[in-house]
Amino acid sequence: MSLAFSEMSSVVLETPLPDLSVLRGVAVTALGVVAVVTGALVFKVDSMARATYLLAASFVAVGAAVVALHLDYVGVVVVLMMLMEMAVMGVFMVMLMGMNPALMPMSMVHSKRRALVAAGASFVVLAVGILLVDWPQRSSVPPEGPAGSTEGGATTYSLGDALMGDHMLVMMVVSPVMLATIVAGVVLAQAQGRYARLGDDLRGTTQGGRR
Amino acid sequence: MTGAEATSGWAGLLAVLVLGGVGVTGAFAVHRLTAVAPRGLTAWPWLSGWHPSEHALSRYHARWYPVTVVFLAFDVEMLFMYPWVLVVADVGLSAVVEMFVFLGVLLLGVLWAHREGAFSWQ
Amino acid sequence: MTLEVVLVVAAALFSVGLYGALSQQVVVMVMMGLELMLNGVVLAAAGFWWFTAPEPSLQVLLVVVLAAMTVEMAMGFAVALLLHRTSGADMTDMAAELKQ
Amino acid sequence: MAVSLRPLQRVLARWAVRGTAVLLVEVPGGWAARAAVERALVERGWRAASSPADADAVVVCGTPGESWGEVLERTWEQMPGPRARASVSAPSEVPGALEGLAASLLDDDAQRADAASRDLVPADVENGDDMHPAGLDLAGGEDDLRDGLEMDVLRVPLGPVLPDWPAGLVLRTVLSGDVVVRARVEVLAGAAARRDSADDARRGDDVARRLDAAAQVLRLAGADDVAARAVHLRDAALPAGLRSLSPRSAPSPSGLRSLLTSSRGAGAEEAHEVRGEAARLRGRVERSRVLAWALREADVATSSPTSGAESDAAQASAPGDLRDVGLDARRRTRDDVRTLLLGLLDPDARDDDPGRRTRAALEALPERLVGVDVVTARLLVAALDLRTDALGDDDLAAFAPRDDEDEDGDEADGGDAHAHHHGHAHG
Amino acid sequence: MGDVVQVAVPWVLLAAVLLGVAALGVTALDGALAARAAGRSASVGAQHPLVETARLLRQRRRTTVAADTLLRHVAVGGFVVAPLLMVAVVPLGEWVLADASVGVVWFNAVDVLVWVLVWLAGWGPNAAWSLTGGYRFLAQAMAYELPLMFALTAPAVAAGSLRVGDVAAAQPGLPHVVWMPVAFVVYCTGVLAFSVRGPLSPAGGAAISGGVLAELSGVDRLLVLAGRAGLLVAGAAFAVPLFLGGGSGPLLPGWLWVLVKTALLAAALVVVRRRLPDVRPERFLALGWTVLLPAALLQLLVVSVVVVVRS
Repeated sequence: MSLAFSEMSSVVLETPLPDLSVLRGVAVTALGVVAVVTGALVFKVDSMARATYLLAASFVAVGAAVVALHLDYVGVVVVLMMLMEMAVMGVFMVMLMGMNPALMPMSMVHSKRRALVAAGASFVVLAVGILLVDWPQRSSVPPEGPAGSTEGGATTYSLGDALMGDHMLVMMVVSPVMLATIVAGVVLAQAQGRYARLGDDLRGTTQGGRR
Repeated sequence: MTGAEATSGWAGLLAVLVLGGVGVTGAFAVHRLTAVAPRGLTAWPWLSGWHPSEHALSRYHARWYPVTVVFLAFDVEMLFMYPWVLVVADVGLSAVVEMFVFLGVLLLGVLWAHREGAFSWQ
Repeated sequence: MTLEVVLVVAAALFSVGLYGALSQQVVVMVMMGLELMLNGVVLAAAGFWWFTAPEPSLQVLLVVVLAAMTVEMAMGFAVALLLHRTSGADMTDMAAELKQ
Repeated sequence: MAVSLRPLQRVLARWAVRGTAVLLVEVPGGWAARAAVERALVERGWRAASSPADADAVVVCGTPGESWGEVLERTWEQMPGPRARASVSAPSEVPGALEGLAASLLDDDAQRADAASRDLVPADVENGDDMHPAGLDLAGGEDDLRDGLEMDVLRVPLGPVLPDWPAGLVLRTVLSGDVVVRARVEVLAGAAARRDSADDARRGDDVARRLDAAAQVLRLAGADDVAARAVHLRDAALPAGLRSLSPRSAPSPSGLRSLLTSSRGAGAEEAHEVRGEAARLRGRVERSRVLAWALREADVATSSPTSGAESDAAQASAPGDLRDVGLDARRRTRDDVRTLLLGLLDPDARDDDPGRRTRAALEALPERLVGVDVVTARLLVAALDLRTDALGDDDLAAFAPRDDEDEDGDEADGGDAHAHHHGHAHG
Repeated sequence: MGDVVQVAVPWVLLAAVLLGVAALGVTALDGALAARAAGRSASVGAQHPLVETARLLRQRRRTTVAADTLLRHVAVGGFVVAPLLMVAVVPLGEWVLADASVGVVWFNAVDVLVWVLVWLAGWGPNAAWSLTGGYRFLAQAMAYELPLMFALTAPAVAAGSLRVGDVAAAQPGLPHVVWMPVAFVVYCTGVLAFSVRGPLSPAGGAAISGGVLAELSGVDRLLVLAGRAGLLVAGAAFAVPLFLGGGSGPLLPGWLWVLVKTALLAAALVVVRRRLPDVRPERFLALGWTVLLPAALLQLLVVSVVVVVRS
């Protein structure tokens, strides 16, 4: 099953209708199905650790599918970020469960039937919408990177160029958001900050002066 | 490189996965032949010779949870760092300034978190 | 192999996430449902990128969605920890003090 | 099919026995035997195992009392594959015992018969129900003494079957995460032969005992090469009576080769050379900044993260909030492990009554370990050089193992966790 | 140096054999050093990997009561696959198994996979010591991962590409290690840390009696021990195209240079590892975030300024 990743982009140029090579098509569908199945199992399995790592498997499958859709960098970075987040989520899943996590059957659901109906309805609506709408054809062509760069390299280059060029606002917005996340996260997560030891009146004299 | 001949990079990785799987099952098969007994033993976990009084799998108090929040926030930086790597030479100084402003802001957050004691065990 | 197939798979992923988010009581499990929904969005966006608009701006959107997933997770953990510390609550409906 | 494998399995057995892993179990009074077994392992190219799963053989050093039965039996059951056991009460028995182990491990047919005869699942595993899977209950939750998160605590007993651990000491710790929340000390006594070994302890091997403790600390801290040097010094410092190993002793690093193979007992000149080497090793440990930094203690979260001690102001946190306990415990252990280690390596330190010192240290241990993480706790216990074989009968009675495996073993130590700490909170 | 050629799939077997031989070599060197320190002859110590393999092949497998065997199998198997996935993107001279355009990001993804594997190996056996080993490794990982990522990015910036072949080719005369020493040191710290042994790795420390290894025996233990030796070798192998100029060098052909440089770096890492005591995660956490991270960022700043000035 060789995914023709470094395909000649010129082949795509002439045919306006973008054709995903047969192998990539099979890969995307197969990986998509794997992602859906592991995603569904997440809420059925009873051990917290297994639920977390099934979700991780689902993300890895989606990452691989994105790579198969010629988005090399974004696919691999989905795998990278999600493996890290699932490792951390595994720790928090286990810590923040009300009772002992690993061996208790997890029947902590309410209104299961209603949720099922709602999810099913949303799927049907989406699927019908997808099939009925005739999606626009490709308006532009995959980006051409600097000389000699592979097709995946060109795509990533265009992303970098956009981030530094006309989409600089994204970077400008994300950095304060990240700072806010760090500050808010640490404030909420920690029991007490650095002023706790100074006592309520912040002079540290009320508590027997063990300076 | 015409499409046909250049088997894509990812086929190599898939082959590695398959080979890894074959290797591991091979090791287990060889072990069944060479071990003193093919079937594995089930034993109580080792607690210096005493019987365990409860299951080890529990809500383990990972005392470094504030670091995870700082780590996840700083990790988003990596998302933007990798594409930036490709364009630094062409876009020039403005790219460097922009990225390192982003990094400086985040490093500020890290130093503040360090002052708050986020990096020592709660 | 057309855009519709990718979108249907993404829709399926989205609805599985929706089911998880709606049916689960535990705060952390609801977060996993949200992550799955965003997972579906990532797959759909990748499909759009290849089939209709292979421009960089859609890739930037994908990266922003990834950043959003990470921030959502970090803040979700922090809030869940706060809930757990203050009232030992880990169920969504226990955290209802703000309501009268 | 199996027949054709027989030669291959026999070759494998011969190769396997050359790297046997031996789990050493030291009983109070068996120190000399353990030191001798460790030396014999080095000579044969064997190694000390870190856990029963890693072990091919278990050697009990000294003569265990009756309280050791359950522990030794369970360790024997937990050893997986080809297994052999031996017990050694004096250094002279060591070569014979190891030969016996080697022969038993090499006997492929006997090992396969033993393996076939064992039941696959331990007998006392009930199927249990959801609340008690496999007959074990689930870990209970407890408010944490440092950051107030209610998390499960695990009751983890440390010792007696634990590498690099004082003989017979059992520290019943309660861990929240990997920080000790409560601890209770017990000592499993050796058999009656304990009396004469105490005389040996006082007579001449004090330097060797302290070097051995230093080697344990260094091994636990991961500085294996320095630990190997300390072990060599220990063997050189052993008085002649305890060093009667088979003449075929392996060559040791050049510095001490002449010492080890010399037949003379621990003459004055030889003891002097050991002191010189010990002083040089002490200098090396003292100068190593990485070791100093690794052994130092991190500050507890809420004190300002500056490394200096002077900025740790009084804790004004809510009463009953035990952060100060954790902080105090950590500050006390901050330089303790390193200063104790340097004390152990000091050749001319005198230790007149190890029994009384050990008893005092054991009584202070539970309170001292509260709020300290389990790795630091093990480093501290090794650095204290606890001589359980020097304890008198009344001491052993004080630390007798409690039979009632009740929910919270240390009721007698003054109430449940909070009351225990209230009494202790800082005035 | 010409562009890197993508080789056909069967060459994966050669990569696996080379990795296995290198892992055996690294363990033999470690055994020899341990033997010499303990006073035994180094040649006896060097046979340690073969003797240990024979011992573990003969030892019976063991699992614990109420263990999560599925997760444990995934962890044990994964330990062997992870180094292979890392080595797949490393060019051997002009041949590479997986010529991925984002090879550096792929290496990063696999070394995060090691987190998952160690935590699963700790969670699987339902035993206190294994669990403690798994959690302490994650605490350690929070400290070494970000500096490692920035250390990986520095050579990529100099080469202006994330493709490992390009980075190797972008060091005509001057290998990156010469003008990126801090990034190289931070990278080697990361390799020592994710090779689950030695100073920076509490998952297998002696103080928690083997940590994640405490309950493993037989072939499971063999695979985990082989995997972690493989991780050290794969880490060293990936440093060659990034920092040590890939296959370039006088006299010897490209592929031989890669093997020689990998062997030398792996040997150096083993020697350094034996000299350092175990560093506890709570001590390394503050160091990682306040010393390694700013150092890696400064190095990155210097490199990017040089790249901008040069272009």
